[in-house]
Amino acid sequence: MAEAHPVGFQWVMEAKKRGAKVIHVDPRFTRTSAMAHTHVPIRVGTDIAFLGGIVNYVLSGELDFREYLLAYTNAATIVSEDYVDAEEFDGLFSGFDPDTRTYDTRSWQYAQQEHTGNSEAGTHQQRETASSMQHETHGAQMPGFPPRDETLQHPNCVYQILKRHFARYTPEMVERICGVSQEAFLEVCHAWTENSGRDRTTALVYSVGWTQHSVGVQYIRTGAILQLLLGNMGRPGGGIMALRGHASIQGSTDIPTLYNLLPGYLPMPHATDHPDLQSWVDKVRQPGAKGFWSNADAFAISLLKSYWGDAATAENDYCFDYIPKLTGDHGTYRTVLDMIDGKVKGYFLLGQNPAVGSAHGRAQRLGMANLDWLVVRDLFEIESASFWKNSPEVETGEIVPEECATEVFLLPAASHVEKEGTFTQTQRMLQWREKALDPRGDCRSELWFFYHLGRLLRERLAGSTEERDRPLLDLAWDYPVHDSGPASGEWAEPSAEAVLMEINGYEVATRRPLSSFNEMKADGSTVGGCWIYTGVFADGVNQAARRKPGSEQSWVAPEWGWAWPANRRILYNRASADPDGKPWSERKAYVWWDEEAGQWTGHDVPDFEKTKPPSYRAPEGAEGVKAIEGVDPFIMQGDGKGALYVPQGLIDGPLPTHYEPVESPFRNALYGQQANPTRKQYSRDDNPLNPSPPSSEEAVAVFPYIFTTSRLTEHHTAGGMSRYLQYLSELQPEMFVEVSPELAAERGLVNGGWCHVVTARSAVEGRVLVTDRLRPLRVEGRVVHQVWLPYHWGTGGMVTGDSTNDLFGITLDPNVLIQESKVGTCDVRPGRRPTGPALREYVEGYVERAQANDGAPVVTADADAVRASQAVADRGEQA
Amino acid sequence: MTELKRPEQDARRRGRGRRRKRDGEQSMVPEAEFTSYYGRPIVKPAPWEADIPAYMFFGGLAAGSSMLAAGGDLTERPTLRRVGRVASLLSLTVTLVTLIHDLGRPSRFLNMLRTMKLTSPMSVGTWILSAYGPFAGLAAVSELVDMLPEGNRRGVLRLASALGKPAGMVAAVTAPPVAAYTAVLLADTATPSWHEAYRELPFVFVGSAAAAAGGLGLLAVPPEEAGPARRMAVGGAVLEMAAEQQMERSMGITAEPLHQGTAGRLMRASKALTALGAVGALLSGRSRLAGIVSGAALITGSVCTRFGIFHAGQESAKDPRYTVVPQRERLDRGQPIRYED
Amino acid sequence: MAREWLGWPVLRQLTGRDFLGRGPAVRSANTDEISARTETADRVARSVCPYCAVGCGQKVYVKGEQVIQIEGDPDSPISRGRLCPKGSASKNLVTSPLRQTKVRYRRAYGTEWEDLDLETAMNMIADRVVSTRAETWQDVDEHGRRVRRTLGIAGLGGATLDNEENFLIKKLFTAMGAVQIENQARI
Amino acid sequence: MIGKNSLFGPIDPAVESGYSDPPARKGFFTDTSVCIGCKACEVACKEWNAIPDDGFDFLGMSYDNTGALGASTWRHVAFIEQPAGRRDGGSSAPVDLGMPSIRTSDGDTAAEEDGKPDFRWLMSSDVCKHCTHAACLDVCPTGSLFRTEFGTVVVQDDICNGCGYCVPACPYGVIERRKGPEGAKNVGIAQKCTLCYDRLGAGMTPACAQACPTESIQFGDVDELRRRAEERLEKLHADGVQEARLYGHDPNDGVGGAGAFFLLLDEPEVYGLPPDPVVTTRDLPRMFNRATAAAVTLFAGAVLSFLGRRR
Repeated sequence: MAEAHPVGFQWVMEAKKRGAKVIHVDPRFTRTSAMAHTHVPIRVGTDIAFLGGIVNYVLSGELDFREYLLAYTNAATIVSEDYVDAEEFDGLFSGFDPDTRTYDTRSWQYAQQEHTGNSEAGTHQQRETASSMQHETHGAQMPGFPPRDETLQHPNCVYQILKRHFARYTPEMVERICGVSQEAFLEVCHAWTENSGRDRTTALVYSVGWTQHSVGVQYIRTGAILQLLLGNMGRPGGGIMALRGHASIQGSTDIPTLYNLLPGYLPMPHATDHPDLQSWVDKVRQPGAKGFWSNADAFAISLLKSYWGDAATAENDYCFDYIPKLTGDHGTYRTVLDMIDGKVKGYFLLGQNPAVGSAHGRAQRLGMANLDWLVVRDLFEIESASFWKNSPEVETGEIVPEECATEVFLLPAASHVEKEGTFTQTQRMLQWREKALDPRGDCRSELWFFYHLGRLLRERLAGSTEERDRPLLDLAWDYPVHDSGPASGEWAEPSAEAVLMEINGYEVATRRPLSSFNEMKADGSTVGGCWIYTGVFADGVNQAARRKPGSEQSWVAPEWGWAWPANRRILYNRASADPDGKPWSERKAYVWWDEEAGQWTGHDVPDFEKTKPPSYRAPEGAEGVKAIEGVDPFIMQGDGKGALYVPQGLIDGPLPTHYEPVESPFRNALYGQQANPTRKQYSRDDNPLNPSPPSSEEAVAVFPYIFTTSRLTEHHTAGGMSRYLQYLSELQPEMFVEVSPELAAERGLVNGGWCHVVTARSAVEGRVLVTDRLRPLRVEGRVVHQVWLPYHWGTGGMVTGDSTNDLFGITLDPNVLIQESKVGTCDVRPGRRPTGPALREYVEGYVERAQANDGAPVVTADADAVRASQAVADRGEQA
Repeated sequence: MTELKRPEQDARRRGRGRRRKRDGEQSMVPEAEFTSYYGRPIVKPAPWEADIPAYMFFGGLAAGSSMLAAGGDLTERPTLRRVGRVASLLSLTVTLVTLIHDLGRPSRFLNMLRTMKLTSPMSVGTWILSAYGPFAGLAAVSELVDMLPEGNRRGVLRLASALGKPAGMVAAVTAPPVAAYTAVLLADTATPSWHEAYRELPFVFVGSAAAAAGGLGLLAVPPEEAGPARRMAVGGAVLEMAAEQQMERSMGITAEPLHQGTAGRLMRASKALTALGAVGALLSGRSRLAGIVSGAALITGSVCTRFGIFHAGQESAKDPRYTVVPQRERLDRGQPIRYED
Repeated sequence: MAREWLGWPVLRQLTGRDFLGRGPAVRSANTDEISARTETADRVARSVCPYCAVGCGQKVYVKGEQVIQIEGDPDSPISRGRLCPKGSASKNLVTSPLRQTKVRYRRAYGTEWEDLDLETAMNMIADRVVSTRAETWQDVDEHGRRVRRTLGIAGLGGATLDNEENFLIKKLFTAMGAVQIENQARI
Repeated sequence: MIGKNSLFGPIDPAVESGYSDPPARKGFFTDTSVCIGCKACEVACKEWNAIPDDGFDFLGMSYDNTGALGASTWRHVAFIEQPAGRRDGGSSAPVDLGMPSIRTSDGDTAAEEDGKPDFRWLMSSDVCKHCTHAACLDVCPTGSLFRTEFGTVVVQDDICNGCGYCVPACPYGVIERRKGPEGAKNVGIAQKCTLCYDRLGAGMTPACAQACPTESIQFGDVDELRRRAEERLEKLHADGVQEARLYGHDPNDGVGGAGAFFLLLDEPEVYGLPPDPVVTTRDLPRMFNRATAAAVTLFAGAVLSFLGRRR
């Protein structure tokens, strides 16, 4: 956190000053570790084993926050009798289909609700469309009142399942898998549990390297289980904090430029599942479920109205048919492979530099070299714009400028001070930026670019009678423009505030801005581009532009910017009060029920219906918002409870299970199943994987070391905003590789000298930094070396160097299709790498020795276990 | 490929400093343990190059020459007077050139006269030079005027000629500070081997100045007029060598750089040449050749002294050892430098 | 001339309280005029740091239509006026001479960049979108499902784009029938 | 005119320099125990003062690639890695797992007999000390370096002629003459931290302190900062951080106390700071005395040379 979010880290230092204990779990000793009381080095890719160990510590010692657990989580909920845990099936849950490598999830459901699960075909489709991402606001949508056993004794209640599932995650096992001493591990256990309960809360903070694993979602799930067990969710000083790495990356998922989502986490319709508006909306709001998703029709129709305005009517399903439909995986990595295969013709890069920033840089660049046209919009001439004349592949001869047909348009972009608009920061807070001055020369905002591109497209198609052009021609695209700006007349800059107003939503008839998503209607009378952002323009005021000094308001600072939803700063904060609505303790009072006033009140906007008392119980047959009871804080979940066990929405299992990284020198100590069996894998010759057990020892030994990557404080991701600046470049001027003194001795590496790191994809070189901040770990009884690399360099900028992301292949988490780019195996050699065509020969030599192209099996669990797991699904079919 | 310092080896370079016993010379103090930041210097060496030691040499030469000239004038040694005056003017010119050339902004040379700072040896020296220079110059000019045919000495030239003697006297009186202040210039720094030499360095420098000027007299003046030059040379050489010996004893560890590398070679050359020159001067008698050789040796010896001390200081600044060890030792003795009322 | 003479620091040393010439006596006229450049800024914009997602407040000072300073906004309850090295380098980012300010065009098989007028570039891009879209349009997929889309046009956006920009991008891509729009958020 | 403590000892430097009724002395207290090594101070300083880059050199010194304070680095963050490392014997056998307060799997606790972490990564943002007795200022022959009304020491770029004398005079190696291509900003002129003299005049905080995320760099009245430093030291000592110590805060020390002082976690030289710095001009009177004696000796010697028999 001190490395990548130094200013956020001031609050950790503040807490430390007040006596908080700071624990840092990280493979290497970073600037954060330097400030922590305890640094726990861990083998990369073993976090589930580590956190699972703590879960086991809590459960076996009955250290959970029982009152919270019973009232607010699904601990008491009873799961289907058909469910079989990964403990039984060698690392597979019940219902596994080895052909599609997906699960039939019907056995995972709550008792008597098996029908709400997916067949394996459904789960396969879910994986292709990364549908778990909808759960950013969603939660599972299942019938609201599953059977419960409040004594937690039922063998199939979630609590007992959890207990059994994590029983083998003992301190000894943690030590064996993670390389963390039992003593260190127990220190973390003690600290976490002792600092949780009525009077105290513990915060779990992760940076999004956690997501870049083939089991990334389950990492976070394990954290969530722990925080729910200890009663740390929805409470001040608690929670799980994702420290995201880009100014508006939260905003980029809320109002997504993602293939599988529409604004507000509405799913992009799928050709099979969502042939019409009704089926689409019903899929979002499971009939019978509790919670606010029951209003999904209003959210969806308001969005369609914001897209197609007057053309969207009840008669034409509000132009639902205009939305293109998904049929599978259309994610960025699939798309890049399709580029290599010649299926994609045109590509827009908008402030993004995949040539350096995405996994498997070579594939990225070869893909771009096979386009018809490429539009790059950036502040600088980044590597993704100049790949055709200056890239590793030009050196190796794989890209020859005279033979590369890609037309490239490099359009200069406006910087953050040269345009107005909102960023959504990592706590879901929107902050408006005032424009300071006009951009220079041809620099323009994306708003300008897309507004005018849309205008030009509509002009060109104006007379078209093609049915396919209707969505463009009917598009609501008449935004007001500024009088002044970088250009005027027909090329003027559109008003970002007008767009924000459309995002907020308004009444069609009066154009009155909506104040809350509760005002949205499903009858076409309201427009609203992103329902969760409704309220940002409440009362016609740009609430994101509020800047009441922090020193002049409460510590929650509700009048600075605006946080979705409804300016709530802590989600699910109903849980900060006990079931009766009283604060758990004075010290941790946040939101509570005021009996006299008959409403919820507190420091924050209550994340609960304001006047629904704690004593409210749903009438028989209630659904939707009415079904949320006074003790259901998790109002977006179908049962109103925090999910320790997740029956729906996850591809790889209802509970987190330790799998080894896809590239690992170690056999999974817990199960026969080596790595995530449901991971998204693209097995092609241009995407070879380093071998892992159970492949032959000789093959695995070709890449004996583990490497991981992360950021440096002094640079920003792919370097497009840092390598071009003198003041940042001088602080970290060269690509380097951190190695332990032991590895340096083993491989003959010299501090300040050169070395190179090799995988089946490429070899990258850097200067050697020998440091005790990396130490060999003892795992499974043998010593393993980990090396660390920053990934900021490329061929452009004031300081240049090899790109670390060239080392990674493409393997994705099945839930959200994010790549595993935080862990891999490698070889490390002294000296510089070969150059020119010799580089490819060199890497191919490694591929051959490691038999990396031979497609090692993904399903490595015991064959009987695989059959037994599949049999559960078959039983379900027959039933 | 150079091996850069390994953090854990060098962040705390606790351990024995590098052995520096080249050419069989023993360090004067035992090697001390010390810690540094990757072996990097703490204080910065002066951004000066050959200009400054050259300046110090020529300043000393000018000062000594002016005194020889004045003495020659008073004792009717015209060649000695002439050589002294001309040499002082030439030296003075070189000092000015070196001084200006050494500046980062030569065009702002005159800012030197903007203030009169008693705390700044350079400012004080500038004013001393300002006092000395015109008179030394005038004396030399009068000498040149005197070389003109009688008929051409008119007006201002005649005045210059007439002022030669008094100007030469003033120059001789203001000359010693010119020779001495450069020692303070070096000593008034945090450069270990300069600062620690502050007690004796002025004597080394005036000795060196006398030796050089005397040497020049031996070299350029016929033996019959060179007696005072010889005595000045020998006296200067003896003073320089004695003061230098004493200086090294009082400098502690910071004397080491005087024995190492370029500085060591220069200082050894300086000692040899100065001793040789002094002995030669004593024995030269009426031999012109012996006078020339001895004089040249003394002049070269003086040059070596200036450059040697200059380099020793620069080297002492570049090695943290000479900054850390003396300070650490006084701390460890419980005797940090503290103000006591 | 007289005034210059009277301003001679040596005189001031001798006549004032600064005999050693350390303070007032040696100040230059320029020094007496020094003030913070932000004092004379034409305007200050309240902004937000463009690097990580902490969302630190920034104040952007503009003078003569140039950014003359960017620094932390002490009013922000998030950052309290502080910035990390990247945030502190924001002025370097926006005023860098390396910034691209002109459209560059590389034609197919070209070996060098060429210049292009912005409007021309916009029109060329629009033409390419129209034709690629027409060429790659699918009303139904290979299984006969209605998809009405193109898989010939893709996009990848950084996560430093504004919400408003993302909204227009997604809206236009959706209307174009292009589904392969992605973001750093998946990387 | 010349006070008793003009060259050494506690004084109020602004008053001593001839300001009547100056504002309170301003300075920095840099608490390295909370420095996270982010280098925001280095960048904020450069942005505000428009300092050129200091070269793009990988130094292999942990995360320090700017090396030291200099003409184009007015804030410098030092990084010191202190492992217990391979203790006696220096074997390269598999070493302990943990870094701070972590034991090895084998239960080897030798690394931390005193219960202290066996590995530290120290970071410290260094800066000009703005000495009470500033050698750079005192040796400056042009009056370019001067004492401001805030008690700080600043170079006047329009006066400095680049004589370079201040460079070796500084006991901390702070000030430096800027090298660089002819015509670049302030090339040939001595450069160092001004404690943002221009910002102070406008009532603003110096750029580095303004940016510092963790309040490692604190700006304020020197008296107040000294008090805060003492409090912080007591707190750390109470928390068992016995190695904490203040550096440069004592008005009786060799430079009369620094306007910018530090809380360190190890000996000063570990951070590249001199352990017991002294302003060189403390000895100046003695130096001039010796020089006078030498000059008299020279004069006397010259006179003597002309006495005696003529030959």
